Order: sequence, then structure tokens, then C-alpha cells
Amino acid sequence: MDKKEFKGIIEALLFVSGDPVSIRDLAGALEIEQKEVMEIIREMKDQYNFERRGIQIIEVDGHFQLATRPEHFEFIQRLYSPQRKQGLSQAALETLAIIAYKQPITRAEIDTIRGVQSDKALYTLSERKLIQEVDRLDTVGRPILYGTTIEFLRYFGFKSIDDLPQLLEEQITYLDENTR
Amino acid sequence: MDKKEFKGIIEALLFVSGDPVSIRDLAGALEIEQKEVMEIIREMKDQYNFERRGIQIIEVDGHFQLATRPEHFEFIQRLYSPQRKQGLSQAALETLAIIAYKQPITRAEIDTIRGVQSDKALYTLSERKLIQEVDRLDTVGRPILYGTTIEFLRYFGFKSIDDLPQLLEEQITYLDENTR
Amino acid sequence: MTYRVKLEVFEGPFDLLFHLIEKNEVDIYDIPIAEITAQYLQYLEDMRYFDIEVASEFLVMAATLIQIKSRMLLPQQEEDGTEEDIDPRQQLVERLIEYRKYKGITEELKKREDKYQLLLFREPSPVESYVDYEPILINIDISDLCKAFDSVMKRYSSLYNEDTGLERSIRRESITVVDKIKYITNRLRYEKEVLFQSLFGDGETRESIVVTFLAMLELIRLKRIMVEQRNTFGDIIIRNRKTKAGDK
Repeated sequence: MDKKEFKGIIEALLFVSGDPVSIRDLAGALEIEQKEVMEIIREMKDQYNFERRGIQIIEVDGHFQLATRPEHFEFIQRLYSPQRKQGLSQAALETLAIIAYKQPITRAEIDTIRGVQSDKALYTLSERKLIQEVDRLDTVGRPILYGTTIEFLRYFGFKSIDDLPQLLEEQITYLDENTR
Repeated sequence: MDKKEFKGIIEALLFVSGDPVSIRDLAGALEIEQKEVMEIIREMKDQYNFERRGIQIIEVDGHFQLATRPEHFEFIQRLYSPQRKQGLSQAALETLAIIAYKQPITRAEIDTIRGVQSDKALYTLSERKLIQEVDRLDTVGRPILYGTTIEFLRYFGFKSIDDLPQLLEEQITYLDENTR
Repeated sequence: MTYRVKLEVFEGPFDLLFHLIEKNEVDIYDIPIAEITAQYLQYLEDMRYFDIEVASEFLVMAATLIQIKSRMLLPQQEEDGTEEDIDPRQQLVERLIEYRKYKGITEELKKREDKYQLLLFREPSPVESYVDYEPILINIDISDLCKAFDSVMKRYSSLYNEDTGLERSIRRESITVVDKIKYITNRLRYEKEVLFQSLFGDGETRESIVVTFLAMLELIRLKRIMVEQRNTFGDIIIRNRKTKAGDK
């Protein structure tokens, strides 16, 4: 089978699934190595972008999914008027930023950084499955330790959790350099 | 907007829809003539075929839809195969056969025929949605009467519940005649 | 004079302080504490004016600011001989800087949220349209069902009828699974597709049917054949499994 054939099959698999498909499942269906799948998908991504296709391959935590492009939203809206979900509040975003960067983290620590109580924000974020209880601290009251979810990655378009600290750190360095 | 852009948008629209989209709707969303849409789609079809893509555009009665290709069917099945259900145990199969043939039937009756308790089998079959509670007997304890489900019919390719006992009877008579 | 200014809402005292620092364009490391404190307190006044409940955190911060201010006004004590004094603002500055980190990230997240909200996905295709190889699915079909029924009824009747037990003992071995596997693969060599039903000829014995079925299951397990039902109620068709990847 040539690479073109593999690309076609991967496209078909992602199309049928709708949901994210793990690289492991793709490799299993194609009966090739995961490494090879990765390489093919990387090429596909480039091709899709180069050809300005209507779909793109997004990657979240070792899973791949087909999605439309933001620039086509307007046209899709004309035809289907999909509802845009309400964005997160400033408080929720702030809380999420702290959790993303400092996870696992307790509510008390978040409150200290923010200078305000974060109960409501934590509730919203849990409801939207953007954060989860990852563990509990071994101290009095066994406080919950929060962390981000895969949904968080998808929601903000991060490939993996490793993308995150890097990006955040860059920003901080950048901010510091530009304000000192 | 160039043709490539239109192609991208059409792809996105068809991708999101899932259902067939009329040429009129496409023309409306793109704000171009239907004739032009037709021409673009014709080109897209050719491209998809030429590039042996994983998806194709199928046309039904002035409506367009994305679909996978038959030659990729096998791979799609492989993808789904890890989720394949386990086979039914002999106990479950027996219980199902009794219910299919003798429905509506109580658990006590099933137990009598099988000579053993059927709780677990009944649970499994309910879980798999092959049987359901169809009624309750009007006696002490109001025991549940079990019957088969639509899923059961679908699964075995029966058109209706009426076909079932007859067919089973025929088959069993047939089996019996040929073995006795 | 009513002044109808929409009061900006701040997430907390740090948010407000940070806003004041930016507004006054002052160095975060050298905050003019008297000025900022005055503005901070004014804001709390405005909140009261607009009947906005002032959260306790804002009041705690107000107290902190006033405390820092007074400490800065006090003459520096040098009794322990240390040259450089600890800036009373230091702790506050550190916390502000920590807070600012996440403020920056929050903006980035907001931007990303706006962008990725515009991505749309596709509903998964119904699995059934791809997997209606039901015999592969759970490896049972109608004849299995009959077999099961038959055997259970036999067992049941044997409890009450001795005859059936006798009958069973004189049954003879005839066709093996291997024979049937050969038969099926042989047919598939010449026919592209074989109807499942056609595997059972007239006058087939029950063993033969069961054995044929077992042979079919074995071939499915070995991935030698594919069983397909194109329509939900359609015929079951047996085909050689296509090995597109090329046979080794």
C-alpha cells in the first residue's frame, strides 16, 4: 500500500469517527507502526493547510480529529446557525490559567494567588469538564488537588499538556522583559 | 474569493452537515449561482477521486453529501472492532432462545426449563438490550414477563416479532426431523 | 449632578490594583503607595455609591495598603544595623507579579477560546452502518439460537423422559469442522460470494448444520472470510477476506 492510500484511509477513519481517534487505534486499523502514522498525519496536516481545505486535522493528547476551520465559521453559520457556547467568565479564565500552570493545586492556593475566593469559578470549570480532581493533599481536611482535563486541551487548541507550560513561560518572560 | 476558497467552504459545509445538503442551500451560503456551485462540486469530485481521498462527494437528487469509499470499509471496521461485543455465554444463549420462543415468560418458567437459575443470564441479556420487561403477571409478587426487543429482531434479521416463533419452530422441527 | 459612569468590575483586589498601576503608568517595582491607596479607596467609595457590595477581600487589601503607607511614612529603624531596609511594599509587589503572570495567560486563553469556538466537528457516523457483520460481532446467529433452544429443551425433557438419553448415545460422528472449512473455502474459490443459507443443503443433518456453522465461525476467527449483511434484513453473504495490503 502506498502512502496516498494510507492517507485516504486515515481520512476515512477520522471522518467516520467524528470523535477524536487515538494514534494507537489508527495504527491498529492500518496495521502499521504508530511512528509511521504520526509521520503520515503530519504530511496530511501540511497538505490540508497548503490546499486550504475545508477541514483540518487537530491533535489533542495523542488523538486526532477532523474539524472545520475558524475562517469558515461564518459560512457554516449562514447555513446552520450553530449556537456559539457562552465563553468563560474572566474569573473562570483566571482560575483556569492558574490551575493549568500550577497543577496540581488546591483551592486555597488558587485563592491566594487570585486574592479572591474561587468557589464559583471552580464549580463552573468542573461543570464544563475543563478541570478535574486529580488527587487529594495528604494534610488536614485532605483538600482536593485540581488539574486540567483533555477537554481543556481541546477547548483551547493545545496539542498536549506539554505545550502549555512552555507557552505560558514564554509569555511570562515576554511580559517581564517588556515591563521592567 | 477564489475557487479554492469556495471549495474549502463547500467541504466544510458538507462536513458539518452529515445529511445531504441541497445545491440551493450551498449557493445561498456562498452567495453565488447554483450553476457555479455545480461546476465547483464537479471539480471537487474529480479532485477527490484523482487524489484517492478518504472521502467522496455523493450526489442524490440535487443534494450533496460526504461519504467514505467502499474500498475503505474494511479498515473502518477494523477501527470499530476493538469495541466488538463479547459473545454470549451458553447460559445467555439458552435463556434468550427460551424467551424468544416462549415469550412472554417469567423468570420462574425459564428457570424451570433450564433447570438452573437464570438471573445472571437475564441481566446480561437486558444489558445488551436483547430482552426487556414486556408486562407483569397478575399473580402474587407480580412477576416480570420477559420478551425480546426490537434490537433482538434487528440483530437476527427478523422483520417482526411474529416471524420469530414461527421461524424458530420451523428450524427446530427441521433440526429435529433430520437428527432423530 | 448624577454621574452615570459604568463602574468597571474587577475580579478581586489584585485585579483592581493592577488596573490602577497600569492606568497611572507606574513601575510595579516602585509603586507610589500613597497615590495608589487613595485611588483604591476611592474606587471602594464608588462601589458603595453604586450599591455594589464590596467583597471582604477588597477591604482586607485596603487595610494592607494603608498599613504599607503608614510604614513607609515612619522613619526607618536601623537599630539592628542592617543597611538596606526591607521595602514594606515588597510582599505586595511579589503577589502582584505572581498575579500578573496569570493575567497574561488569561488573555491568551481568551483569544484561544474565541478562535477554537469557531471549530466545528462532525457527529460520529452510526457504528451500525459500518459494523453489521453481526456474526462477527457477537458470533451468534439464528442457528445458534435454535441449537441452544434445542439443547435446553432436550435437557429439560431428559429430566422427565429416559428415551432421549438413549437416543443420544447412538448418535454417530460424521462430518468434522475441518471438512466443512474445506467445503466453504472450496466454494469461495469459485464463487465470489456465497450465500450463508446456501451452505445448508436440503436434508442436512443437525450435526452438519452445527458443524458448518462452527466452520464458518472458525474462518471468521482466522480472518479468512468476511460475513456481510448489506441491509439490516438482507441475506448474509460470505466472502473471502480481501487482503488489500497484499498477501504477504
